[in-house]
Amino acid sequence: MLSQNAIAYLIIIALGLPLVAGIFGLFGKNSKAFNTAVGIMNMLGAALGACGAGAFLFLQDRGLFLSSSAPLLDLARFFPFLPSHALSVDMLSAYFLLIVNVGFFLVSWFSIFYLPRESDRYRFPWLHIATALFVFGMQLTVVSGTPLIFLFAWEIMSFAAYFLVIADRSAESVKAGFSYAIMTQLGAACLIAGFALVSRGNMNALFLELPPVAGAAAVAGLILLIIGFAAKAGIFPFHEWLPAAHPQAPSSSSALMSGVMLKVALYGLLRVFETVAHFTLPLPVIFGFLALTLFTAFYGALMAAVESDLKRALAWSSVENMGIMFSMAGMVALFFALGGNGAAGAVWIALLVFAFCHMLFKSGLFMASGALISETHTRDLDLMGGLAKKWPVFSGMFLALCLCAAALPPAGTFYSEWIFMTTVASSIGAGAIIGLILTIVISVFALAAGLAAFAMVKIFAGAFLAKPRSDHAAHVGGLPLALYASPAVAGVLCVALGIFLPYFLRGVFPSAEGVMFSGSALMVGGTSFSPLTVVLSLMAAVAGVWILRSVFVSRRPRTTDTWDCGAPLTSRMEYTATAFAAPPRFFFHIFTLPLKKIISQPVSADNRWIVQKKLEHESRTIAEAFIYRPVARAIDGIAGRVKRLQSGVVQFYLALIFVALVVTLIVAL
Amino acid sequence: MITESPSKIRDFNLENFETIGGNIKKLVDELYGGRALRIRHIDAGSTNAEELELTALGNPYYDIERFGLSFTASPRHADILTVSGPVTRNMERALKTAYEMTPSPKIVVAVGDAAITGGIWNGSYAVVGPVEAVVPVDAKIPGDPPSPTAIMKGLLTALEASKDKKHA
Amino acid sequence: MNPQLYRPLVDVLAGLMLVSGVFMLGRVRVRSLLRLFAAQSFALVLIAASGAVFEARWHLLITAGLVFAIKVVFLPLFMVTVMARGRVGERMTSSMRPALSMFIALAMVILGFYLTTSLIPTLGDNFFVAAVSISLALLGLLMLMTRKGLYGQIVGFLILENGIFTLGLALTGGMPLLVEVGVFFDVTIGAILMALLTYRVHGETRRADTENLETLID
Amino acid sequence: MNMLISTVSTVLMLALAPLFIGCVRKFKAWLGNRRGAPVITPYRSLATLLRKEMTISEHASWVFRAAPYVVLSVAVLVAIFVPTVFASGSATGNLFLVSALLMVGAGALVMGGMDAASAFGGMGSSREMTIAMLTEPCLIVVIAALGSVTGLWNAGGVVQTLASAPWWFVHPFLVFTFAAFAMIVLAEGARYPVDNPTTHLELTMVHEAMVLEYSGPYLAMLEYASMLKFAVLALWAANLVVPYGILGAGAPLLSGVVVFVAKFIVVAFLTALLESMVAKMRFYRLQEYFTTAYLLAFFGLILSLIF
Repeated sequence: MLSQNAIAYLIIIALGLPLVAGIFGLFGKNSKAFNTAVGIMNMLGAALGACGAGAFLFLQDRGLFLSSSAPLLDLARFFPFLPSHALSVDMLSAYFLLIVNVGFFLVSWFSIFYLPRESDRYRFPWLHIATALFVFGMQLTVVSGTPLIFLFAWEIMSFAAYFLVIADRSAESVKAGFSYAIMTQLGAACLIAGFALVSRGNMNALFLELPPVAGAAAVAGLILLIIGFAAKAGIFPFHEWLPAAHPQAPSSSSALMSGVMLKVALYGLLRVFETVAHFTLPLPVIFGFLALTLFTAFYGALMAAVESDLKRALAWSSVENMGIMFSMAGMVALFFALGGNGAAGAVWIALLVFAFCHMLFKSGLFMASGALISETHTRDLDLMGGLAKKWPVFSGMFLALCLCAAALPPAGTFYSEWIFMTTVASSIGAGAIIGLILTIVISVFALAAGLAAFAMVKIFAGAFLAKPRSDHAAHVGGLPLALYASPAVAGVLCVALGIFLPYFLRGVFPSAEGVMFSGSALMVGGTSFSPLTVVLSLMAAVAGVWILRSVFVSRRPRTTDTWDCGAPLTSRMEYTATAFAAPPRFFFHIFTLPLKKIISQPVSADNRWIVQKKLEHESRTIAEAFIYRPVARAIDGIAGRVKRLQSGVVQFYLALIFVALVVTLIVAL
Repeated sequence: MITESPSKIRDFNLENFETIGGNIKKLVDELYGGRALRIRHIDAGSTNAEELELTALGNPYYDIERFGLSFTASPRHADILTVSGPVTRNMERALKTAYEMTPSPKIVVAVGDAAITGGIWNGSYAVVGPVEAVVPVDAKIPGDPPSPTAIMKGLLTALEASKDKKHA
Repeated sequence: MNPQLYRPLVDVLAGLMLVSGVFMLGRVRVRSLLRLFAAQSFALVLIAASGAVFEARWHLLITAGLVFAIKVVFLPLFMVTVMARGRVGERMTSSMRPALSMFIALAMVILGFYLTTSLIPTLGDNFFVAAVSISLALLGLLMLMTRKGLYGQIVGFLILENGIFTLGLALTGGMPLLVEVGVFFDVTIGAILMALLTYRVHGETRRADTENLETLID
Repeated sequence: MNMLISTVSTVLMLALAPLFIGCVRKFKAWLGNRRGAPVITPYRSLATLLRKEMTISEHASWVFRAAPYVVLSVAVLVAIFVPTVFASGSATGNLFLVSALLMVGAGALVMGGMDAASAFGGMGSSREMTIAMLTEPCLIVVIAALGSVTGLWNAGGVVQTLASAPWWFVHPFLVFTFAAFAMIVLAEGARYPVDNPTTHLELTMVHEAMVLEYSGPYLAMLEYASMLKFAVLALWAANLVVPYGILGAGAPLLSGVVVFVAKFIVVAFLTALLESMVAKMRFYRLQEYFTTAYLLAFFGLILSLIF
């Protein structure tokens, strides 16, 4: 049995090793050998951290909520103003530490093989040091025990992420980085203010020892904290930066940002909900929170379904997933408010399982799309296609990851959503009004799930199926297995997590209320079923069909053209991803706001009937059209008025100072 | 205005039609041990007169579905290809690919005089010639256009021919 | 008759009225809208009749008969006739797509129920019927607001009236007969006048659309 | 004993699915004043297809070849999980799982349809996926209503519970839920008014467009899967509306069989009647169809909760 000290050492090494690797990487220029060395060091650190966190989860404390925390390192020895528990681990932070480290392990593995293919776009020393700081910040955030350390680590993480976004220094990246920086600083400001209000100014207090949330100021602080985390997680209406910034980073860093950093934002929220607020949130706050997060889930899925840029579509899908996870957190709070502790526990577990799966499949998808893009040289799904024939293994892996993202069986995400849906649906009978709310929750959830399945099918079909839609896609080379071994492992893990979920949960949360396990079966809300049986029966059915077919038919198929009605098919006649998504774009046009413009220009001067027509298609987002623009206009207008104060007369300025002084004195005294 | 009493219209002899249909059914049962055959029609440049007659096969009056025959939308689903019209140059490739992608065993039936001989268009620069010139034909149904009963008779002949082939 | 049946029966009928009300918001053809309206009014007839049978308030039978004659038979037929005479198009114009207006109708229903919850102590058993009638009134108002065509507006007005009438039935066990007859008379005359007006407006402007009336100001 | 009956009834359902479609076609022919194909024609077409050669597009990848297996397996699993002849109260057949399986089947078929690079296939795929996406929330709300009214989350148990009490007295508002469910069944089964199963016009196709490129045994698998899915879902709907007399809910064997046969015929006739009466909806009007289904399901749930 590992002792607590050993676990602490493992985690501290995992904190430090990436920093060492990053500094080491500074001296290597764009050398492949250095990159490999840095990658191996990172993998080692991540593996140690994962071991430490995993050992803590499986061996130490067994409570579902508010488990006691174990100190990691006595920072007070070096910084006397800090409390001795400033760095500590409990169940929640160990779980997210595991997520961070597993994600980092997979990404480091991938970047050993991926980055050399992109060596003409990125400067490696820059990437290495930014990644090191980024990961250090994330790990520190997760193990911090006080608001002060938390904010410090949070800023390191945010700051480093900015440099990852602008890593290729293109104009688009700089623009995306700018909007990221603004939103993240706004969020951080909310966090600082929120923690100050909640902790009554004592930022050095341990999370566990913060005063209970009571009074208007504390509730306001809580709301500010929620806004801060929502801004980082891309919850509507603070989501606009996410689909712009995540895709701009190198794919390995996108995988870290979408797969791992968003989990840190989630961790912050859960930490505040669990440890600071003890889930006692006012009902109106919960309802508002649920409304926004559910809308985020729906809207993110919708935009993922209509977006044709591969990485942006994945980023939108992250917005959806964060909406789902945040709304699960809201449901935990709602169930506690209603007194349904068992239901709250079940949703909590669903949330944690979803978070783990999301790290796996989203980082896997980003890494796989990185490999894909490095061959096809485009992010546009409309210019891909035909790759399933060229890369059968890779496409199978991508399909498995898409299956996980679409929350279909046998992926772990399906069982997470299954626990959630069953719990919520079992609680519908609690009363008319609550039933109404829960029904809305569950149906929006289902709509988001349907849209997510649509989005994933579209992404896979656009990228891999039919004929190649561009020359690049038609002439792709082979993909080495080493390049996509890491996302493949992520996919396998995500599916395995689903199949063996009862065993996993029994190891981590043996005493969970709301979810029970017997053998290979999960039991929620009085109903049980076994993921293993589902997979086995699915496999048995496929095998049975296969055998029957082989018995009946043995002739080999004959290959011919595709049926084209006589006019030879070109790739221009196929359905592209954009065309595929036309129905949802139309059905939900009040959310997608498509702008279709047909510009016709006369070609010849003497005949105005001969025209060249051009179709322009553009999507605005509702947040931009209805929130950001009006706010910007309002600020602009106010600024215009304020400008009049700048009259240039010194006496006027002095008068202003005088007035300010008098007002301050009146207020202060 | 109807100038001829309905009973004198040539193809109004339903008993005859039913016998033929019944024979087809019997023959198919005998030949293939109980099959439902699907027909894919290809208009290779006809005047649409044949198409009208073929469409009539599906109406409540003739109703070929009761003999286990049906029309289908893709040559990949088809057992019988019916081709009408002199094969125009534009449709030559279409006819060939359709023939190619129809899974065997398959029967090709040329429907109408134009499909059999090229009709009055034979020799035109826009026409390749009769269907035979492009794909192998198993049966020919003369008439411009052939009546539904004649078409059914032609199908029967085609099936009998393939029966003979099988026995030979 | 089993008196225990009364309450579930009335509730089910009220539920049917509510659902038909929501679906009316999604109709685009006048005839199918009127069919739904007739069905809704028929449910109202049944509510009144069951009140008469179960609770032995026989004057409600007269009310039921009146509702049947006027709302189920006469008004729909009358409007269809006027429409056919005036050759007004079947399709009504609305400022919203059918699917969207059905969802907004759903929101109205939720609002109606929410508003009624504050009255639970006074309503008791009647809660559901009261909530349905308030929701129906809201739906009628919504229809009046969103429909541009006059037929849609007439039906909106009638839905509103159905809601209020249901409320009266549920809460007071039916108003005095005289009042009811008077109300019916008013409603009937109102609807007839509006339908005739539509006919005239259409004759003048070739469209059964209130938008054109805006230009009549000066 | 129950295990045996359950197995036998599943096999029976697998065997009878083409007959069901044959009956629907026959009734439809009668209603259209035709004599129509014999009811065993679907078996014959399947047999014909199984014995035929297979031609495959040169652009198709492994996805095209894998799709029929997944689609058929999913249909078979749904047939096992869903109570048609026999209602088993065991833990299999979780309702949410059935809904997810239907989505898996739709996804697999959609990918197979896209893969041959035909414009028709892409069109059908896009439409089918949209339908699957819009069906999902309606189905989930229907499931929530059934589950929260009976307190059970497996398909067989729900039917058993409904059979043990006169539901139209206990939960009269489930009528809306059932109406919504019927609309979902029509959409999932690719029938009127969502899809036209007998169309020859590519532009109006949904399901047919996706299978245009399949031939021979693969086509047989897909057609059988589609028949099976519709037959199973339709009979499930019948068992929800009239749960009485189903095997496994206390009914004797003989009466159970009689009731099943009656349901089989009545549902087939009702489907044919509906298809003869309504027109197919324009694809872009389907949002109204699904909004209606959703609202019906929603009202069914909420109103059943109030009582």
